[in-house]
Amino acid sequence: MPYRLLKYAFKNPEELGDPRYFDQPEKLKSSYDVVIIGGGGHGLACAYYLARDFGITNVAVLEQGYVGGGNTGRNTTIVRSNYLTPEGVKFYDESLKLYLDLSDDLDINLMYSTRGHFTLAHSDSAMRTSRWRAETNKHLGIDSEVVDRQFIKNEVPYLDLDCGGTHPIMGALYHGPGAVARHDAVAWGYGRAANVRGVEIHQKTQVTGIKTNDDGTKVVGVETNRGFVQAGKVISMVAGSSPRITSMVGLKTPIEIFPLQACVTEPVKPFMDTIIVSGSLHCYVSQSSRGEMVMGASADPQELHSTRSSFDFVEGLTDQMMDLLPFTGGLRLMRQWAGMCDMTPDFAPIMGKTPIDNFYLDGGWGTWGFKATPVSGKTMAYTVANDKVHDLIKPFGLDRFDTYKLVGEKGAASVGH
Amino acid sequence: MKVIDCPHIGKRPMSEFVYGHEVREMPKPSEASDKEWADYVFSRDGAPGVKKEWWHHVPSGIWFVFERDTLTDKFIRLVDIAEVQYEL
Amino acid sequence: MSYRLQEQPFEWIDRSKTVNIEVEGRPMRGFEGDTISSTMLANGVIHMGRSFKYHRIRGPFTFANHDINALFENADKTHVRGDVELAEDGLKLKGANTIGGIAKDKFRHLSLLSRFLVVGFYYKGLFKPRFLRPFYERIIRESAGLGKVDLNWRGGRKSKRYGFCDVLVIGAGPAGMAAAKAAAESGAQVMLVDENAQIGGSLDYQYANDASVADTRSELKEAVLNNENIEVHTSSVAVGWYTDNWMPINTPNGIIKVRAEQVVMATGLFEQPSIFHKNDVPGVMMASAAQRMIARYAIKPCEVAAMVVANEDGYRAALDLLKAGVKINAIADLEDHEDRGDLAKQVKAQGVQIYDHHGIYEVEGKDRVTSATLCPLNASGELDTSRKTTVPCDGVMMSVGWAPATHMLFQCKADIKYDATIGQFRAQSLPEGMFAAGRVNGVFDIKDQIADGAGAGQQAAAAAKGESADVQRPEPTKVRQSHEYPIFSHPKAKNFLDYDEDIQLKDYINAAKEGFDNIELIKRFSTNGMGPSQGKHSNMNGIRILAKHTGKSIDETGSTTARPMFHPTPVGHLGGRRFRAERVTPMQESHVAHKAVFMEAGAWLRPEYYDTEATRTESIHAEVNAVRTGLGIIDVSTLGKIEVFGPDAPEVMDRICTMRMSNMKIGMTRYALVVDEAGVITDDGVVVRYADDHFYYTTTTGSSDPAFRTLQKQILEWGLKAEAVNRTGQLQAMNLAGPLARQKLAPLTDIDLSEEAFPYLAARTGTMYGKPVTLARVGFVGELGYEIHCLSGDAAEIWDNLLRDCADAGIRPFGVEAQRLLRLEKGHVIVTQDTDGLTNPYEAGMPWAVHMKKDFFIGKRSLEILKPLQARKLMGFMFPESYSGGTPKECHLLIKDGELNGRITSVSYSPTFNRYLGLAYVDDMNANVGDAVNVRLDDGALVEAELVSLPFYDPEGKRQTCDVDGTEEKVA
Amino acid sequence: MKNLKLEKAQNLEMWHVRGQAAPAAIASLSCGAPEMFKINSFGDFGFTTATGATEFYLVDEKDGSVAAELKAKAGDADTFMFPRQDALFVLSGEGWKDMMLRVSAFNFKAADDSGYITANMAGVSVWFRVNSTDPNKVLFGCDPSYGHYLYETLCDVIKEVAAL
Repeated sequence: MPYRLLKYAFKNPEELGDPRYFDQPEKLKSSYDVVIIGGGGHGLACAYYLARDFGITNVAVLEQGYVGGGNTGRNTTIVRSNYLTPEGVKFYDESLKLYLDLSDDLDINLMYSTRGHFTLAHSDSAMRTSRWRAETNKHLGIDSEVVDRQFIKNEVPYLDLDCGGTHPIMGALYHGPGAVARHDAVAWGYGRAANVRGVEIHQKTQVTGIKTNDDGTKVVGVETNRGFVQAGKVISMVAGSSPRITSMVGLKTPIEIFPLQACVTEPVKPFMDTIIVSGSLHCYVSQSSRGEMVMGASADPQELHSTRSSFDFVEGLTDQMMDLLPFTGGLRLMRQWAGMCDMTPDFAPIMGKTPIDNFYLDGGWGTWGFKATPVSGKTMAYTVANDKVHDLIKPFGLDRFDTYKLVGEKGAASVGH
Repeated sequence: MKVIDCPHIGKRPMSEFVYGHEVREMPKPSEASDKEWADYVFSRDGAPGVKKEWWHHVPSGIWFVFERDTLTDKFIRLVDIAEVQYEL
Repeated sequence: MSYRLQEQPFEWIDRSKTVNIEVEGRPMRGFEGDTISSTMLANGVIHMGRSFKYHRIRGPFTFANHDINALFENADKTHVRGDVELAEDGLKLKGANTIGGIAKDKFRHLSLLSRFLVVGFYYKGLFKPRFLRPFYERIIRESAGLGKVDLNWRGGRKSKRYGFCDVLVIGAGPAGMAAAKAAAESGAQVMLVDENAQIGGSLDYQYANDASVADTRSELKEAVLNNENIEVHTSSVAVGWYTDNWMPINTPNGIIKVRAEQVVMATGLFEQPSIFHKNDVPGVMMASAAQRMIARYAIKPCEVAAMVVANEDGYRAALDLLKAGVKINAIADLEDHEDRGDLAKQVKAQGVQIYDHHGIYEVEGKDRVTSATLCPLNASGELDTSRKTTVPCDGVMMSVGWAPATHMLFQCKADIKYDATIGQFRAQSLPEGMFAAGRVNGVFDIKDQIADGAGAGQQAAAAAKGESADVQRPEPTKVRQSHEYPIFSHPKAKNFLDYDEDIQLKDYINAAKEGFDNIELIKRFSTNGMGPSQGKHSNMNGIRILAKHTGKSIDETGSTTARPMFHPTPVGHLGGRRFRAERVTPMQESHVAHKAVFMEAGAWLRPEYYDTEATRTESIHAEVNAVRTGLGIIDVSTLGKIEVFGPDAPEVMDRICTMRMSNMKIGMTRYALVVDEAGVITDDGVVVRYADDHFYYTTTTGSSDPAFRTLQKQILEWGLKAEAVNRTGQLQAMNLAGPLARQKLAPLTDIDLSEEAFPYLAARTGTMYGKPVTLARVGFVGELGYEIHCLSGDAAEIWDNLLRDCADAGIRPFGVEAQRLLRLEKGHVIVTQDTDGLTNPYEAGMPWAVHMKKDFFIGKRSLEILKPLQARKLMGFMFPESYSGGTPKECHLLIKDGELNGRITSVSYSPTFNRYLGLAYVDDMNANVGDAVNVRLDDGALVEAELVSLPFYDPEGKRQTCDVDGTEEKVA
Repeated sequence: MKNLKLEKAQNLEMWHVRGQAAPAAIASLSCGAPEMFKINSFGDFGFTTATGATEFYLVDEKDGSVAAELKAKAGDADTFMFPRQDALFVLSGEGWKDMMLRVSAFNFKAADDSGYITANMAGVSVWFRVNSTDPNKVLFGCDPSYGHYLYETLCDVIKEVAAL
């Protein structure tokens, strides 16, 4: 029996919760060096790296709901780096590398499980996009290749390659290092590690306004439902709420919000050891550590600031899923939910400095926010600490749209997961 | 499934529609600076609120413009096309 | 000892029909109408399964599908819920999540280790030291999940249908039946849905022996079952509430997607357990579970019972038990039985020992409960263990309170608050179109429940007609029905909050202590309510425990979001029948006859090539040669075909395309390129000008519908006097191409094909075989050719006639692959293959297509910005004729000094030039024709190719204009 | 839902009439001017309807007399008569509206039988016109390229429904 569990077994109940994962500080201080808006994976990671790497601990993370309650708790839990553009590949591969050691860094089992990731191609144009990604990945040292039907048959024998008769599978982009992790634990791990280093995490604290100097060129503090807080620097790391926050400083961005829905089946004995995504059918499936099949599809077509569920999402997904994996017809959907997907025109995030001094932005994460949690925290901490944009995120500046220097991640325009 | 109440064809489920995005007034190209034009092309006021949007009813082939609250998903009113027309 | 009681007044079993099933190898006999669990109980078997985490033996608990103690599986069914699924004759089942069966499960001693398996143990341990992590991961994964999945299951899909009604009533208990009856009698079209096999609800198992409701019951049932305005669906579950009263009902034979004008939620309650030591031992169950066993399946729950109660319902259950011949050794009333009304007096009168202000502290028993120990409650609501009373019993019934089935009320955003008077959440206000009635609405007296239902039914029926009915609804009860805190700690723990997830009281409290003291976080960390019953028997107690621990009120503590599905719903029902709308052209039979191999292009099915030669490549090359040297014909009916007409038609075309269109001469064609507002290429095609005010515009296959929609919207937005008609499927098209085209076509049409009368890039209308056609000389494949456009009804005939009448010229149908090769030899771009999400016309080598002198076209202002920023260009390349290395493929990268320097977009082996040629983006504006580029192949090898000018084939375009009378003349 | 029959409609021709002068031409027809999305019926299945200010559909019986009349009346440039080649079907039988519940979200039972109904059926955009004399017969049409798929699919659904 692992030593650690013994330690917990004989701990007397009173000592439990010392230290707590997250303290519940009674009051907000009147000012902080840094205020991070958003207590999800990105916000807590940034607080952790600010404290660990730059010794900046006079930091408050303000979360309107509960820690990890936003998109951090609602995503595909997939981690991968087989992106299309060199800028995307370098950024997400750094994230994947950070993930590999994160359970040890944060002393919490993230159940990071390398499974192999298939992006199925159901047409010759999808095969071309797969080869484009594979060639770029290989050039940048990423384990990623185009595989044929036989390879898929061997790895995933229960997959119907003819897909019920329409859109047969022609091949796939296979990415060995593709992994899944327990999403909640990432937020809790970062939260505790930041909390222990003196960062204050305030839940049920909503930012209702951002105060700037007279000519609106510099941020000075934030209004919350618990009063005003002065801040040397303010970072917006709120994904689905990004437009609401940026509009508080009069900053227009290309971010638009679309609901992204997902669902799980009842937990069954694990049998699927890989991650399956279909670009053409716009759906994904993997089996969680609890045994549930976690499934989802592309974002809803119209803008909506809500996490309401819809039935046509379930109908479309289950219809496609039974073509891919016929036996899932016998499983039962137990629960469905939704996150708020902050999409950008070039499917790449918006990070770094903004035209307003001391106001930094980390948003536009579309369907790829969870994958970027460690590297986004790290690079944003560096950028905020030094007021200098980290090299890895230079291509993702807000100003890229002014000069039409979009990132080519949109490629052949089908959203990946 | 959201229901949209339309003239002539009555209440229809949203699955019969294609979302045509927000109605956005185009600035005069000749008078817009590069930055202003890029702002028109890419920037969106993404915050929740009431917006005029294009909705295409596929089976009957008709374009409608509705005002919709993007927070509550409530269709507030049908907008006359003339209200969103503009000269170059 | 026979476990079957004598016939019950409203039992669900048909004693004339026996049913034989086998559970874990043991044959069991039941009746038709028995469920798997009731059949097992009738055969004296109480062990229904093993629990998820500690593999503890489990028996019946809610008997209402609010727990998964009884979970079975067999070869073709996963997660069979024994309490509610019928025992079909011949059914063979075994317990889920066991190794070696329920009785001898290999993990049955796991609960001894429960000390070490603290809450969230898998977060705290099992990942260090690192080298053991894969081993630990396997342990976690193997212990995860419940049922096994049969990967060969092909049970298939169940068709769905739509349903419409004025009033949808969920729940056919007293309130639900009354609501349906009242609504129907007010003229509404009603649908009544209940998850149980029969209607009646609590009337038939809590009031089975209550004579005072006998008449009301039969009157309600008779009204509901015989009123043709009421469509009744039993064994049917409302999956969830979705926007605008869109409620899918999962019936045994498929889902009905109901659009209801008005909904009445009469969904009743889930009974909640008391928490005490070993409250999960078989024999410990909800009082309502015992009543269901007796009333529905005539099963005697036990011989000798003890009870813990906190409401009148407890005594109603006690009377039912006594009537069924069960001896009750003790009833612990958490408060004072004097306040429980007449029923308590009747129970006492039968000599039952009632202990006021007492709770159950613990029970004993391993395979089944053997005794229960009661203790008095002290001032602070804890049990005083210094004064114990232990009574022997083989059954413990709990009736300490309820949680309302408010899932769908939460989903429709009702304003729900905790009503401390009753002790349950209740809707304070309801959105339009939604009503609540009966016990979910806090109305408990049975007559009031019926009146509440009738009132709601009338109001709903009126609202469905747009009117309102001023109806007097009964007040919610003033008597508390659910105890504030029926939860008692114990030094030896094994006091379960969530039976699905095996969560003990201390696990939950420790989770709060560790910092997860917020209702959403404590759910995720402890997993309370995350199992298959989704918290139906554990969420309410979880909120009570957290509220007490944090010193907050129930409302301040809040509850987790109630998400669909109300019960887990089969994917085969949700997916329904397969509808894959497919488009085919009229020439489909002919393609099949000519051995076409098909590919999918969006919704269309198109011949990729015709399998006439030994291999695919040889067939394609044969088709290419036919077009180059003789005569070929391709079906291009999938192209988008849009007619634009009206006084402002020329202005519309000028604004949509990058090049000027308004100066086209009538009877001519022109290549059209379309970009979006950001200057990115979205589509291209050919435009024919029929008249001053009439254009005919063909688009790529993939974008026919979006292109038409956008064009329509732009015309509206600009307020121009022009109209567009989408004729994509109404017209068909075929391209007759090759040196013999003119010679063979001339006699078949009344159109003068002479070069003077019908020059290259012109278009003429006329007839072929007496059918109206438009002929257009387009240059896509680089040969003399005529694209023939005709009515859909005439296309097959024209196609077949051409194949017949040109047979002597060796005409050969050619497919998409050959066309791609032919157009590549001419250096033509295919949008979405040679262009990507960012490509603008300059990068794609088409500056000539952008007429900046026009005062406006979509994307113009962006192209002015993009032009100077160009950093890559699309160029032609060729491999040496002698090349024999690996195959270059589309999307292979160009590499220069080890750096990315470009990408191949199209490449093929050209039979015309006997070498590989293609198009590629070169990320170097100084690259010129004649330079060498390195292509990295699949295996990483770098091979050289040479940049050449475009087009490769017939640069002067002679082939498309000269009238070659069939002589073998190939232009290299 | 027994005795449901699906046949391909014969000898009907269809026109899509557009243009600034179209309203006048249509109004001058002897069968009168149609209202928006309403069936102005003549003959067994023949009808005209309006789906826009300058957009009309005409389905004519086999003799094509109404179409000829319209061509004569239209005459000048500002009216465009495009022949339509829709795949046309007739579904007949008492339970046709119940069968429709399996393939379309449109509530046919609540609809006014004199309407020109446009809805999605089995994934395809389809228009419907209930027979003016026999409510148990409906004519419907779709883009010809979907005709094969729609016919096969509906035959399947009718077989399944008949078995209920």
